[in-house]
Amino acid sequence: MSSGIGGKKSKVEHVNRGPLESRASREELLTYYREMLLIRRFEEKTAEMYKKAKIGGYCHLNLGEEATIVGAMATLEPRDYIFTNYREHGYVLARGSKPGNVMAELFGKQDGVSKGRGGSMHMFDVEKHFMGGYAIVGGQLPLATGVGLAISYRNEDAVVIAQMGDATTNIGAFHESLNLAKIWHLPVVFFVVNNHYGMGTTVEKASAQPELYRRAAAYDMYSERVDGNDVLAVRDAMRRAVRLAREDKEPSLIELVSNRLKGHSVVDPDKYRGADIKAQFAENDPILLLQNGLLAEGILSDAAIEEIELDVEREVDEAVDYADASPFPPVAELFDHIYATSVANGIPSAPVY
Amino acid sequence: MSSGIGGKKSKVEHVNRGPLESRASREELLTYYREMLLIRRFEEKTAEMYKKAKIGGYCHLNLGEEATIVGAMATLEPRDYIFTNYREHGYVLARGSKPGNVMAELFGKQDGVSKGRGGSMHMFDVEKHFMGGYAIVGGQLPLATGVGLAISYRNEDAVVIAQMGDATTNIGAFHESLNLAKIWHLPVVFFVVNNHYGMGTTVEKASAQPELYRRAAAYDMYSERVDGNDVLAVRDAMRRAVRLAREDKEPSLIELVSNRLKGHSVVDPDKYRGADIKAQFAENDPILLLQNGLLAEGILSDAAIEEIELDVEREVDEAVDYADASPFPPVAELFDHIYATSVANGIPSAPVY
Amino acid sequence: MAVTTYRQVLNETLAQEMTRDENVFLMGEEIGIFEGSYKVTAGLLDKFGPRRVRDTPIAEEGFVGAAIGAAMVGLRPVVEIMTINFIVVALDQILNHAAKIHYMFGGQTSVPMVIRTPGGGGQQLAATHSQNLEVWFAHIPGLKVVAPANPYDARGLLRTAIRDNDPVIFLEHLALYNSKGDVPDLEADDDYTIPIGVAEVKREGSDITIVSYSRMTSVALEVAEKLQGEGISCEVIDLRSLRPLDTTTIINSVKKTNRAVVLEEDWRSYGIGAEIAATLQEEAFDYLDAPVLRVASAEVPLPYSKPLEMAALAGGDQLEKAIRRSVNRRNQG
Amino acid sequence: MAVTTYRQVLNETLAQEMTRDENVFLMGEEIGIFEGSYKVTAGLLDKFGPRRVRDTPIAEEGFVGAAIGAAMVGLRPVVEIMTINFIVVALDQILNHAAKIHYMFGGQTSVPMVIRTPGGGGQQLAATHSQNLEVWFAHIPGLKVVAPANPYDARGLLRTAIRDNDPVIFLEHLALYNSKGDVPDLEADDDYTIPIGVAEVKREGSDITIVSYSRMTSVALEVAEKLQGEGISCEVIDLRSLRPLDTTTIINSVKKTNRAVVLEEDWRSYGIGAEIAATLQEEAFDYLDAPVLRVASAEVPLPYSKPLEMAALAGGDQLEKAIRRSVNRRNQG
Ligand SMILES: Cc1ncc(C[n+]2csc(CCOP(=O)(O)OP(=O)(O)O)c2C)c(N)n1
Ligand SMILES: Cc1ncc(C[n+]2csc(CCOP(=O)(O)OP(=O)(O)O)c2C)c(N)n1
Ligand SMILES: [Mg+2]
Ligand SMILES: [Mg+2]
Repeated sequence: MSSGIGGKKSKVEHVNRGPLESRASREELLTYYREMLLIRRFEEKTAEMYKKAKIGGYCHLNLGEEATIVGAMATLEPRDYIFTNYREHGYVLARGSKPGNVMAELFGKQDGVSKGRGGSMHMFDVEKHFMGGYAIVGGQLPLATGVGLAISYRNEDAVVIAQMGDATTNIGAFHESLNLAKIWHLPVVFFVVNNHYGMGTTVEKASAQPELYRRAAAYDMYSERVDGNDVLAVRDAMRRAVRLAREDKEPSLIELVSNRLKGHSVVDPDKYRGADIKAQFAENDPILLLQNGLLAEGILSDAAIEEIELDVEREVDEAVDYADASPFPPVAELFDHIYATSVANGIPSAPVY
Repeated sequence: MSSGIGGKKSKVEHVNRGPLESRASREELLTYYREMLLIRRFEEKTAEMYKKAKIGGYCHLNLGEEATIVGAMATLEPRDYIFTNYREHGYVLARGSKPGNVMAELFGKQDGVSKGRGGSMHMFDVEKHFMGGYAIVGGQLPLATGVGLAISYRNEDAVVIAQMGDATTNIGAFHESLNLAKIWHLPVVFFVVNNHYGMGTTVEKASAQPELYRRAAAYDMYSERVDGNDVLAVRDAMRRAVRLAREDKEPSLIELVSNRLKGHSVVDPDKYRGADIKAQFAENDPILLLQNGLLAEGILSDAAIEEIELDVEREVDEAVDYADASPFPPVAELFDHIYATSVANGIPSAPVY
Repeated sequence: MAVTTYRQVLNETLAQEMTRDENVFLMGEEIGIFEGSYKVTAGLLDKFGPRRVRDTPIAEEGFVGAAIGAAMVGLRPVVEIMTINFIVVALDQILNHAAKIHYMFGGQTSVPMVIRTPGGGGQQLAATHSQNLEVWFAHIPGLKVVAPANPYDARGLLRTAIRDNDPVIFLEHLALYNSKGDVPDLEADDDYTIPIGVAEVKREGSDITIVSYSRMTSVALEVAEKLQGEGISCEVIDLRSLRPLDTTTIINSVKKTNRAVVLEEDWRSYGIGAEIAATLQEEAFDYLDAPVLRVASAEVPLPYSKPLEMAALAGGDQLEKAIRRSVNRRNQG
Repeated sequence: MAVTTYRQVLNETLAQEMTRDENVFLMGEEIGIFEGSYKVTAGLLDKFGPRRVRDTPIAEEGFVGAAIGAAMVGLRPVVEIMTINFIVVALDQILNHAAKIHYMFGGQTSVPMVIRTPGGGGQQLAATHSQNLEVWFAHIPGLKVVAPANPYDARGLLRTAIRDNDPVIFLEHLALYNSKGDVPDLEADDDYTIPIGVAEVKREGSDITIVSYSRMTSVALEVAEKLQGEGISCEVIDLRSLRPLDTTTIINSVKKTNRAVVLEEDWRSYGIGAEIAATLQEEAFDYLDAPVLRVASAEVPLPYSKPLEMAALAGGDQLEKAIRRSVNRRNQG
């Protein structure tokens, strides 16, 4: 069976401005809307909790990227795998991990998705095949390639999607991973959330080829660029890519053009971007775009929106409560999980003075 | 001033089979021929010396790649710089270092170009701006980029050429270097000697895009592919690239398609390549191609060829004599050159028991 | 003298050196318009322009290698690696090129460059972002590795590092940036430098020697102060340089105090402390009244969760216990 | 028993493990059609096909990371890094992923993989191609690091490593591949394994303990044999594992002999020997009659020229001198 897409053509996908209902079912639309809103409110709450010092370390939010996340994740089966970078809270939520466990991870609690060991940048949920947030730029890409290799080795039907930021396309691991995936015909969808910035540096300043999807040419790989503020456009492009992976066993590179509404991390005052740019963000806010469409087509009423809003807020509040109630990991467990196979002299017997 | 080439178009250069004399002066042709022959005989002698155990370690020869070397090096001014990988004997010779010093390096002698410290893979000649043979695949490319940066920083007129093998295009350093060179508009010519193999692995097996010059697209960079067995085609393509670097301050990627006549290194029995392929090598031998042309056009006679041959052999024999006569570095100098600026406690005072 | 932060001193010293020598320039991620992830380079883009304050893509191997190349032809790049955790992708260039080029090519060229990078844990940055790793660099012949513990030393060592013709790894510490200390007023400054390869006795004492470096030096000084009240007199040696290592100063101190503890933030096994202990027992064997003890962090990938992180990191309490253990040995021996 | 080379044993053991477990597969540069740069994988492509003997492009970071990913979902990759010198470009994946994934994600997944790689100098491969670097790996929590010294141990440890659920760095040595030793006939083989984290007393003795690993163990044994004739009885301990380190065995030995020398091929400062010496003086302080000495290689980028290379590398002569120095201390103390 073949996806019929072929492995070579690179094209720019333009936003289809047709009616939402011609592009997705009501149920899908409502699901996407609610998931996007959940991510938005969860991340806003995360920022609030960070200010209250319930969360520490680096903390990168998905504000503005909700359509890229929800659109991408909508294409996956439970058997599929996802790898991300450190900006991953929304992916974990969209993959179905409970908001309480995600918030508990941020609080460093025992019920966190990584048992409090990982924090914001290192979430993991083995049951959901959420294969980790990774904090070394580009580091997740070889790993994702490797899961693709395992799928191919065992001749399984699953696919891997591997998320990265725009600035990540400049590091060596990107190059090596895409090359490996293509020569070995691995079912990996590499997707770039192009939010125009790697911290304060623009794509144009960092990437000699700023149309990032074109970089696939170096691997003779299928690629697309889509409007990352349009959840359906994201979903459709990712669907094509997932199908190419699943049916033709070929990798691809999908560029989702999006915006990061706030600073690089919660502590970044975002001084390097002017009011003009920020005004554009508001105009292209993916949640507002979808909400307006849903209202215009009568799929949602103001009242229904209010109801969803309250429901989502309640869910986020419950997540905070859950995280608050969860205990910290006991200090006695500090040396747990160093090794999976126990070994002689495994825990250094050094005196802890 | 502009080279008029522009930075974007990628094209395949076809071998111009017009008369040699229409493509280069007699003097140039004779120089190239002699230089190519010197590399050939030098490398054959190197293999012989290796078997006599006068040379140790890994030893990679340029047999078959003489046209790529001589064509590329013909484009440089003394102020320009060249970086190579570990297959560099020919480049050092073509850059004008004395064969005796090159052979002395192979012998590990004090008069070697690197004072015997570097050996086959790590030659250097600061006066000639031969900036080093490097033995970590891809490692030379960031360095070359850095010299390009220094040239740009000081607004100098020089260019850098950076050699690599085909298999080197698959490593991260390749990607990062080309990207840096393009965003910073550095005068660096990256050139690939595509000899079809990285040790025993074919280009097709290792590179998802086996037409390597096309990889420049990922950096929006000028690129060409040329017949690396035609010294004039090499020279002309490299000239365009050097001009682009010197005048327009733009990097480029030039692919020179060539053959490695023998094994990867002197100890490789080359079992993975069949007699058919090896027969093709003989047909496309760059020195024979040039010699035949020179004979056909009456630029050289059989007698003249014989004379050059003898002269080159004498030069190579003298190199061996020189290397033989040169002393080994004194053991007392073991700790020399650890630091350029001396420092307290700089040489560990550990007892040498 | 003025009280200044470590961050501020680095910033001023970079500016001074750039003014002094046109060949000095800065490279790194987000050091320009973003002013540095830890704001060490704040204002320098405005002052010196993008030619001399060069923002790079995320390509540590590429731009560290490029800095090496630029240094080979006489520029003096000062590279910022945002945190030491990201240096690993550039390690090949440091190990195989920066450290070897001068030697391997018979002294024909040198690599006058500085790599500045902060390390350390304690900020809840979790396992991939809380490392020290200095011992890896300290192990490499051809490198110089310094780890200043206070603003005064930071200025003196940064000057030396930038003016040195060899590759210098200049280790900062996340938890030191806001720390304050006396440094001469910029106007009154006599352009002092601090030599690489020379440790400093930061506090004299007679009962035991504490050997430390970087942030842990201040912890050592606090503990020394506290124990003074109890009649334990601690000599505190700040290594300042990890390579070359000033063995003379630590050996001489131990010949006087007859006891030593090393305090380091990194993992214990195969850490900096191992070399110190090995050297001391080798060179001052007959002077040691007790084993050289090592206080270091738990050997785990540093966890995010605050209680676990705090439990893992070495600190003053452990140092105190180790000192007591060493000093009490008096009665056993 | 059959006399077999280290290379041959590795080859056979890989084949056995691949036959035993379908999840075991090989990855690396030139391991297939080229049969491995050092021919360790000769014949395996023919036997198992390209799915299980996978040639990779030159992209160590990429394929080591890919092996980690494959291991995370249950495969058991055995990666060959052609020589240890090329592992540096993949170090980030090893440090930040292989070693941390099990811990950092709370034990949810593990990384059952082996990285085989030969190190060592003495082949005139010069500075970039003659390194050891094992101490870098030994320093990382979460890794297991072994360095077998003979064919028997190589087989036993490779089996254990492949069956282990953690990332194991399996250190070979260029100069050991042709070395021979007794191993059971393949048919008679009882599938023995050797535990990770356990050192072995390779020769008993009473006057001094020599601690070594990998190739240097055989140098130590030769020297021990020679000195026996002179009445110096050397106990030779082969560490076998560098992480975890079997401190008990070395401490117990020194409690008996009261003296120790470490022999290693790597650079001396911050090397493996530093940890051994530090541990011994800490844990066997009252038993030591002389400082633990370290015999290691000169701290230079290893030069190509044969006389310089030989002068730089540690060897039996230096070990002998160090042993004599230690033993003669008897008369001074
Ligand atoms: C190898 C490495 N270098 C630097 C960093 C520091 N860093 C973290 S995120 C980031 C920017 C990444 O930008 P991008 O890939 O566009 O992702 P975004 O944050 O915009 O989602 C940098 C430089 C890192 N984590 N890893
Ligand atoms: C990072 C790294 N990995 C592996 C090697 C071993 N190695 C040396 S040369 C080589 C093949 C390189 O092939 P190519 O780039 O095509 O150059 P060629 O030898 O054909 O000239 C390999 C794998 C190395 N030197 N560096
Ligand atoms: Mg971005
Ligand atoms: Mg090649």
